[in-house]
Order: sequence, then structure tokens, then C-alpha cells
Amino acid sequence: MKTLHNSFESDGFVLTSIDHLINLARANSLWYLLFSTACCGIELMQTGGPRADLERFGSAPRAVPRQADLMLVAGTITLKMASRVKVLYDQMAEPRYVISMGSCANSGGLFQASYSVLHGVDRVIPVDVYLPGCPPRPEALLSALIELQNKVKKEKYLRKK
Amino acid sequence: MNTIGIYELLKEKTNVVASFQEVEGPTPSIYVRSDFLLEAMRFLKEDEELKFEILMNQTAFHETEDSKLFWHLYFDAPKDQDESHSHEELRLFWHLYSYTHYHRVVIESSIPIGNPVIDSVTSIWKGADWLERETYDLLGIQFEGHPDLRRIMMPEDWEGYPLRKDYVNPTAYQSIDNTPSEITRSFQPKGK
Amino acid sequence: MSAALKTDYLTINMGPQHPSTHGVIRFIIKTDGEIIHECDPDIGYLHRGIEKLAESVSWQGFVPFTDRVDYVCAMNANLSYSMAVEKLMGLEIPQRAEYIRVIVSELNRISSHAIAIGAANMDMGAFTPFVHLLREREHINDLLEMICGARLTYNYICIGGVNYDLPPGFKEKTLEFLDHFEVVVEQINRLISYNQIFIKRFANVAVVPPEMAMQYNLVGPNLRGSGVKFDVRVAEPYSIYPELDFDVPVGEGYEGTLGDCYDRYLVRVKEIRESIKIIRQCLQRIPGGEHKAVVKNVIKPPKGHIYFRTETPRGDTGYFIYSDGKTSPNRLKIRTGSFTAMSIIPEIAKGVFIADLVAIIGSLDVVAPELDR
Amino acid sequence: MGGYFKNIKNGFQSVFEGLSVTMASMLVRPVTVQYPETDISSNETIQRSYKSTLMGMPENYRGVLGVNLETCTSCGLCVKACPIECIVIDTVKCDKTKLTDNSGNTVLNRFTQKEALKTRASTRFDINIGKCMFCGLCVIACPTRAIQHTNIFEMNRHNLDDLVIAFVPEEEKRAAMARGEEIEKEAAAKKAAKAKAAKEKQKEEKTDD
Amino acid sequence: MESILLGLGLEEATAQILGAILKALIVLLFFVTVGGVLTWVERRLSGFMQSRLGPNRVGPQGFLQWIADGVKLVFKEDLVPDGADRVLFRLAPYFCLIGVFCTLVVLPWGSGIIIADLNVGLFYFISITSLVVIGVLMAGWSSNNKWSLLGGMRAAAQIVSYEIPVGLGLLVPILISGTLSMQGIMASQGWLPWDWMLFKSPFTVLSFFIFFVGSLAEANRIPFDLPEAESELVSGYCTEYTGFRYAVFFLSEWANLFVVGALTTVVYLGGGNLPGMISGLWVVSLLVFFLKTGLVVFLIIWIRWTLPRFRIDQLMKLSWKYLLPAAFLAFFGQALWMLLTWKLPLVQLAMAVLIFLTFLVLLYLFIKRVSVNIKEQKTSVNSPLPAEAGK
Repeated sequence: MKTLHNSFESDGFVLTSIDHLINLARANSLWYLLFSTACCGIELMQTGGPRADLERFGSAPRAVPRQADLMLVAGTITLKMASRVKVLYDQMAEPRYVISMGSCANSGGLFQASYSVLHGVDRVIPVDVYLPGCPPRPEALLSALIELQNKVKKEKYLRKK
Repeated sequence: MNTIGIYELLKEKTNVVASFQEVEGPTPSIYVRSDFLLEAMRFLKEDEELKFEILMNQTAFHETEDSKLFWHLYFDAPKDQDESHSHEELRLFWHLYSYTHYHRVVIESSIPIGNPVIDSVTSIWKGADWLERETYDLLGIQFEGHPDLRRIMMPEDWEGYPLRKDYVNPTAYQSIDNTPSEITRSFQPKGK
Repeated sequence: MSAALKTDYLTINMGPQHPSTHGVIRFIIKTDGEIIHECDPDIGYLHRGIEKLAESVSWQGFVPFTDRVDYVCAMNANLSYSMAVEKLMGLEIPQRAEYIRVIVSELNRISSHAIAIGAANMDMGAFTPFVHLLREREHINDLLEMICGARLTYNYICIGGVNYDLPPGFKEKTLEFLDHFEVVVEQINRLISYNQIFIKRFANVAVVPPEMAMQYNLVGPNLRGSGVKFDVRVAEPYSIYPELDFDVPVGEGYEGTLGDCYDRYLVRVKEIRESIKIIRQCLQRIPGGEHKAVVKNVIKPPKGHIYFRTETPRGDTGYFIYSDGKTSPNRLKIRTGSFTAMSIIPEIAKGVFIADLVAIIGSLDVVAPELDR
Repeated sequence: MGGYFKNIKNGFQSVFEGLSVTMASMLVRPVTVQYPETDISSNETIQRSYKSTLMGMPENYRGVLGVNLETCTSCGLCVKACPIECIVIDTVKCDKTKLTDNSGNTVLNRFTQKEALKTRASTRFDINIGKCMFCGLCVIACPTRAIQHTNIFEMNRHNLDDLVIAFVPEEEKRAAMARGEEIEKEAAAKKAAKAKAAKEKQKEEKTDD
Repeated sequence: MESILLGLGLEEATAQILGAILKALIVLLFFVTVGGVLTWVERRLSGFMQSRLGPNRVGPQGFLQWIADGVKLVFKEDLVPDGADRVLFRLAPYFCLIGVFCTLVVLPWGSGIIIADLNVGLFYFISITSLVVIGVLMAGWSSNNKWSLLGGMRAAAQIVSYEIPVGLGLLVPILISGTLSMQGIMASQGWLPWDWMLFKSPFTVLSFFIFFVGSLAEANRIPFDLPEAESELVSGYCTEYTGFRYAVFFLSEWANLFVVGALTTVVYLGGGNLPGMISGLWVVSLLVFFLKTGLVVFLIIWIRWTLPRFRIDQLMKLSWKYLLPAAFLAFFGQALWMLLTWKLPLVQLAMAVLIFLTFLVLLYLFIKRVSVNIKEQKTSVNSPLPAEAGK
């Protein structure tokens, strides 16, 4: 009993392996929200398309934030849109992840000097992976997804943070 | 029909106050005084020889003194009361096209920035509706007689008219901070 | 009895994040059950102030911005802007550059129509044809990437010509692709465009008579879908289009009334074939020589204004440029096809089903950034 | 009534056609290029493994910008060409030959190669990839082809600050700064000497009078 | 099951209850597996239809993808939206689940393999699946979302109106077999194709068609997936659902797919009937059953990824104007046909063989069409390189 107790106390074997399993499941089933605002949206489509095929990694597109785990912010976020992005993010259920795709979502990109463009989506929602490119090619998005998967696999869900 | 012909027809058949603008650029235009706009436009659309069924484009811009091209040509342009603003005005352009005769014309007009009111042409072309809303939104020109004049691009609670030359970018909107980041500032050329 | 029964309309907010609004467009619809009573489009969620930015960047520096005005057919947008500036400056460009411009913009037109058709299909619930079209579009992306190194936002056509010459092997690869695509697009048509369910969904829906189309200034395929035979490439010829032989397909009420969604859709399908024809001709005739005229690093077009329009996949895109002889435009206004196409929706979306609204957006081929700029 | 049966017939026919097309694409090999396993930057591997004329990335792909400082003259044309201020170059005046690090080795030997072109040394050459729009205008503008697009596209970062690439290494920067200061000092000293000489000359002239 | 428990030394009453629970658990496990595997099958197949690969990373060929999805959904945050009717919102998915789950009771997996051979099996089947619509309607109403509400309403209208043609269409096999029992219907068919209910007469073909289309509509599959039309209603009635409850919806939808396939197999495709000499081998019978079910499921998935979606009025039109008259026609036609050929079994057999041959001809034409399409898709771009071809 003591050993079991210990194993719960200090990231023991049981929790670690359960954690590992859950994380593996999560990483391989990152359903993404169909949320494309601008140019990157077309590359997002192409990534879901036959050549790159995002679904190989178990990522299915979802139209509803409630069922999505991953928000791919693809494109420029304007100030008018920013509050909507926040709402969408709030509607997603934990655990949720955000990939900021392309320069516009990263920092406002080439529209940074404009009066109506948000300087990066990280002003509204937390971002896990930043992906440069304008727009990034589909393979770049895949690499960002793999990066995120690696991040998810290292997470501690049951164990103490 | 070319612009000069249209201009002569306009002068001949109506009593619109207008002038023909020939500049070194590629496009000549007809300047119509703002209070005669509706009359001129209706004529241009309904005249059998002209038949401009299409309003291709409607736009405007804020003209400060230094950007003024040929203001001396406006022989009877409305004089602003305030001397200090005398050369600052909003210039409007209408680009018309005819699917019957395959010709086009540019109509221009100007209004003082202190009192930006002009007649709406929505009663002539329905397509002018959104174009005028956009012009209103971005430049603050009031179109009299427009059925539904409200902002179209910017949110309703937006302040100012972005395309005016003296517009300053806001640093925040609805509690969202939008000041340039540290990185951005470090990339700006010195002296800015 | 019915007078005593008071019913309210159901107000539904559609968008800005909605799978079928092609980007971020919001509709506030009032419905009576499934039937739309009133539809008010709320745009501007992607208004990036490109027109204001133009006033602060150099003339050449604005070309990449035009890419983002209409990213689905960036080459055409580049072409419109570059030609407008060239007209303003009175610049002559080499013949080879003209040919290359037409080739790339027609290739881009195909890929844009592929997206338009595919998106319309997807909105109707048919996902497979959309993905098939993406598969074919990928080949066009390959070709354009081979020319300029970018897949979507090309910055290829520049003021004075094109930025890079055609790479070796481009002609063969393009011809090979066209041979393939001509066959496959017909197959995809059999899969979806001639499908009875699809026709029933599109035919007789949201009829736009020619008069209404002109009133609202519909342009491009949307106008031609209403039966008006007008194409800027023919009516106000530019570049080398007068030398080329192609047809302008118009709507004829193929499966219903003239000017319905299906007409607009089929016009796009037919335009793909015309574009293939144009590219074949251009590849045959392309002359040698320079690909770019000599242009200074910093250009200052003379004072004056111009409104120049070219035929892009979403209708004619007009660039109004007002230059005061400085290093950047004083005012630049982009009149796009999506903008006018969108303004007609409140009129034609009265009394249709919610599902039809999706069909209308799909058939009008509205793209959000072009709408909001 | 004729329409009624025609609808039924057309319905069946279109379902038949549609099913045949999807069945055909089910039997044709998928065109998916399995990205992390397949090297997409090489045309040959893709063509060999997929038996098709699918193309990988072309050589002129516009990826992340790279700068060859050996040929860079710090002229600043790329900064001017960039419409969105995502390149920044800080320079110091430099006589190029005698830049040494703390241990006395010459670190900036690149300056010796193109002496004629080099009048400035860059102490900072940063590109903000998080803002860059990959338009290639700076590449077109560069007279020495020092700034180039690379084929790199996978630059994911967890932090936005990591997306700024600094091309001038820290020690080089320090050395150049120090050398620049030295030169400035020297120049100032020279100037002072000159001024002094001029003054003396003036004095002399005065005294001559 | 009970005998094993009794053997363990338990009392009879306890053994009965425990046995029932164990049985239910086994069926539930089966249900979950089938639903899960079918999601993977559908994703892979749709991938191939779209020239892509589909999920292929988790496990061999991505086979364990459904487990990953399931685990993820179970461990996801559980949200009940503000303003939702909490009780109904929580209950709704289970109604859907029960509606599908309980049908497994009467499915004959092979000759003699059935949980409960009710004498009103088919009737039970039709009525218990109606629970699904209650669940959908509850979900749509309780979510406090207008899209959900519209989806729920659509679902109710659609399922209710398609139940009528389906019920009428199923009268034809009942007429022929003279029983409502599932085993009875299966037993009335043989193992040869022309002994199947499908090919017995032109009217059974019609009835099969009506039943098939109707079941597609009841299972909310394209072209009838209006309740969850992604491009119109975002995600329809399950717009606000997340985590575990969404998984339940998800599962019951795909399990429903299997149930539809199984019912089609039993009623129209001869079920797990085997030739006389090996009829005792229940494993083979089970295999045959699963093979046929698999084929029907494949057909449904195939149709789903080929066709666009109907509009709501067209959907109703199809049901009331096309399927309903056709169902009546099939019923009366079959009655007439049976009266006419009452004493002529040879004519019946000849008709069946004739219909089967027609089917084969159609299949041949179809395969020819497919080969043409393959050739078209392979033109130039997908052709092997000259260097490769030479080797």
C-alpha cells in the first residue's frame, strides 16, 4: 500500500504510464477548428487536401469549437474579429491548443502598420506554436503540428504540475 | 463617346455647372459642382446617347494642400468660410460605364471637409448603396438620401475616419491592447 | 385565426466563423423556420486597411499587398495593379513579359475557379469533388511555384514586366498538366456538376435577372451568369488578349431560369476550358526576349488619376490610383467583384431556405479578403 | 408527369456516374506525399517513391531568408526595399582589416576579401521572420546577392522572440563595435589634430600678418 | 452464460441477474468496438476516395485511431453551456445510444445466433429506433442554440416522414416470409443470390431501394444528413456537445450504420444463410453475415462521400412524392405477383434469376465505367516516368 501511495505521490509508474497513454491519445487526435480568415486558410485547405493530408495524423476538421482541440489561427485577425476569436477560444473545451499560422497571426505581419489589424493573435489568446510563413506551405503546417504533438506528449495531466 | 463629347453634351442639354478636366495623366474627367451632382448623374444615365447603366466605382479621398493637383481649375468650387482650411477638401470620383455604348466617363466633385455632405446616387444606381457606405465609413462623407447609411467595414463603435490623412492609428480597441510590440519598435528605422 | 397567432421571426447569427461563409463574413438572418425573411450581411471582419497602407509604401512595394487582396487569384491582382501603374506612367513592357503575364494569370484563373467550384460543392455537402479539385490545383501550385518560388502569394508580376523569367521545362510541364486537367475536370463535372441532386440544389435558386445584375453592378462570371455577354478582356482589351482566340461563356438558363445559381456555377466551369485554350495559344506563340523593362528602383509616376480594370476570376477588379507624383500613391482604391456580389445578397436572399443562402454564397464566389480588403 | 420520371432516371444516372468516379479514385494510388518521412525538398525522391510527376519544392523556393555576411556590404538597399520594416541593419564605420577578438585572432576576415566594397561593418543584421511576408523584394534589390531565400520552411517556435534571426554573432558585433569606436576615436583625434593644425596655421598666418 | 455462473456456485437468481449484466456488457463492448472501428474505416475509405491516405499513424495502418479519439474525448473537459436545459442536455445522448443499442437484441448474427428471437422482431426494430429521434430532438432543444434547434427540428421532420416509406417498404419481405420474426425472415431466404429477398421479384427490388434510401435518411447519412449539415447548420443538433457526450453521439451514429447494414443483410441479402451441408457451422455463418454487412456499410460510406446533400423541401418531396407511392406500388405489386404466381414456383425462380442477371449486367457496365475513369485519372501526371517504365 505504501508503495502505491508513493507512486501517486511522486509521479510514480502508474500515473506516468496512464499519463503517457492519455497524452498519446491526445496528440494523435488533435481535431482542428475550421477557422480560416485569410490567405493561410487556402493553405490550410491544401493541407487538409490530398497532397499533404493532415488527417494522417488523426486531425479531423471540425466546424464547432466545442469539439475541437486545436485552433489553427490561419490568417489576419482584425480588431473587429479579435473579440470573436476570444469567444471561439473560450468555447473550446480543455485541453485546447493554438497554432498561430503565418505572419499575420504571429505579429500582424505585413498589415502591422494598419489601423485595424491586431498585432499578433497572442494578444488575445495564448499560443502554443508560432509558425512563420506568408502563407506557410502545407508541409510547414504539418511540421508545426508534429511540434505540437511533441509538446502534448510531454504534458502532465494526472501527475502534479 | 469620349469625355469631351460627353462634357459638351452635358453642357448643352442641362444647366449643370461643370468643367472639363484635362490633365497630363491618362484619364480626363468632368468636374461637377456638388449641388448639381444628382441632376448630372440622372442625365448621364437616362440620355439615349450616353446610357451609363453602370456605376463601376465610387470613391473619394482626403485632399490636403500639398496633394492638390489642379484646384486652381475649380473656377466655381464652393469656397470654405474658414480660410485656414480652404485647400483641404474631400474629392469624390464616380466611374461610369455603359453596356450599351461601351464607353466610360469619370465624374468628379469636391466638398469641404468641414461640411462633408453630398447627394446620394442610390436612387439612380442601386449598386451605389454599399460603395457609398464604404466611403462614409472610411472618409466620413455624409450621403444625403442614402437609405441605410452606417458603417460597413469598421465596427459601429469605431472612432474617426481611417482614410483621412490626419487619422492616427488607435493603440487600443475594446480593451484589446494594440500598441506595437518591443520587437516591432526595435525594427523601426531610427528617427521615426 | 392567423391574425391572433403572433409569431416572431427567429434571428440567427451566421458567422463570422461559419464553415460556409468562405472566410469571415457574418450574416444576421431573420427566418421564419427554415425560410429566410431578411438577411443582412455584416462584413469588415477582414478589413485590413490595405488602401491606407498603400499610401505609405513604395509603388513596387505595394505589389505583395495586392497578392493578399485576393489571394485565390493573386496573379490577376498583381496584373491589375501593375498595369494600372504602367498606364499611369506610360510604360511599355516587353512582349515576352505580356505573354508570361497572360499565361500565369490564366493558370491562376483556373486554380481560382477550382476553389470556387470546389467550395460551392463543399457547401452542398459533397466533399470529395472539392478534394479532387484541390488535388488538381496542387499541380498549378507546383507550376507557379516553379516560376516564382511561392505557392499562393506570388509577387511575380511587377511594374515593368515579371520578376523572373520562365524556368526551363515549364512549357512541357504546363502542356502535360493541361492535357491531364482537361480530362479530369470533365470527370469531376460528371461527379458533381451534372449530378441531379446538385442541379436541383442550384437551379432556379436566387435568380438574378440581367437588369438587376446591372443595377447592382455584378461583374465577371456573376454578370455573365445572368446572360450579359461582357468580358473586360474583350470589351476593353488589354495586354495580348486581342490576339487570342477564346469564347466568353454566358448563362443560358441551362437547367432552369436564366441567372440562377446553376448558371453562375456553370459559367465558371466553362471558363476553365477557355483558360486552357488561352494558355495553349500563349505557350505556342511566346516570343523570346527580355522579361522586364528597365524600371528605376524608386519610381514616381506623374500626377494624375486612373481607374484601370482587368478581368479577374471574380469579375473585373478595378484599381483607382491617384498619384501626386510622389514615391507612393496618394489614394488607392480597389473595386472588387466580391464587394458588389455581396451587396446583392440582401435582395436575392429573401424567401429562400437557409440552405439556399449557402448555395448563393457559393455560386457568387465571395471571398472575404477581396470583399473587405 | 414526364418530369417526374425524368427526375428518377436522371437521379439514378448521376448516382451511377458519381459512384464510378469515386470508385476509380479509390483504386488509383493516393497522391499523398508523406511529409516527415519523405524529403520534399528533393524532386527525385518524390518522383521515385510516388512514380509520378509530382514536384517537390523548387530550388528557387522562397523560404526563410538567409544572409551571407561575407558578401554583404551593409548597403541597406534591402531595408529600403522592404515595405514592412522587417529587416534592420546597424552599421559602424570600419577599416575592415584589423578586427580581432579578445585573444587576438582576426574574426572579421570577411572584410579583407572585398575591401573595395566594404566601408561599413554591420553590428546588427536582424530579420523578423515572424513578420516577414516572403515577397522576395529584398532579394531582388540586393546588389551582391548576399540576402537570399533558403529552402527552410519549418521554423516553428514556442516563443515569438525566437523568430527574430540575428545574423551578426554577438562576438563579431562586439568586436566591430569596439573597432568602430576605435576608428571613431581615431577619426575624432585626426579631426581634432586637423582642426588644431588649421588653427595653428591660422595663427601662423595671423602672426605672419 | 448462466450455466457458467451456476457452475461457479452462485444461486440461480443471482446468476440470472449477473448473466444478464454480463451479456449486456459484452454487447456494449461489441457495440463500442463496431462503432469505433467503423469511424476508422470511414475515414480511411473517404481518404482513398479523395486520393489521400487518411489516418495511418496510430497502430498498424492507423487502426487504433478510434481508440485515440475515444480516449481523448473521454478525458476532455465536460461543458454544459449556459442557459442549456441541464437535465435534458445530459440525457439526450443516451436516448440516441439506447435507440441504436437495443436493436442489437433482435439482430440474427447467423442462423440460430440471436439474443432474443422476438416474434415481432422487425416491428420492435422499427419502433425502438424511433428513440433516436427523441434523443436528437432533446439535444436540439436543450442546447439553447438556434442551430441545434434547427437541426433537431430537421431531424424530427426527416426521421418521422421517412419511417412511413420504410415501414411500408418492409411490408414486402414480411408478405413473402409471412413472419415478423428476424430469424423467420432470414430462414425464408436461401444462400443462393436468387433465393435472396432482394432478387425475388421486381417489387422486392423496389422495396429494397425504398428501404435503403429510407434507412440512409434515418441514419442521417449524406445525401440526407440535414440535421447535422456541416456547411449549413454548423454541426446541427450536437453543436454544443463536447467530450464524452459527444463521443456517445458519435458512437451511436456509426453503430447505427452497422445496424442498418445488418438489417439490410438479414432482410434482403439472405443474412448468414449457408448451403445445406455446412449449415451447422455457426462461425462460417457469422462470417458470411459480417461480410455482407460490411459490403452494405461500404456502400453507404461510398454514397456518403459521393453525393451532395438535399434541401429540406426536396427531402420531403422525395419522401412523400416519390418513395411513398413507390412503397404502395411495391406492396400491391408484390401481393398481385404472389397471387399470380401462386402455383408457379418455376416462374418465380426464373424471375429471380433474370433480375440477378440484370444486376450482373449493371455491375459489368459499372466496372467498365470505373476502368475508363481510372484511365482518365492516370493521364500523364500520374503516369510512370520514362526511366521507370523502361525497367
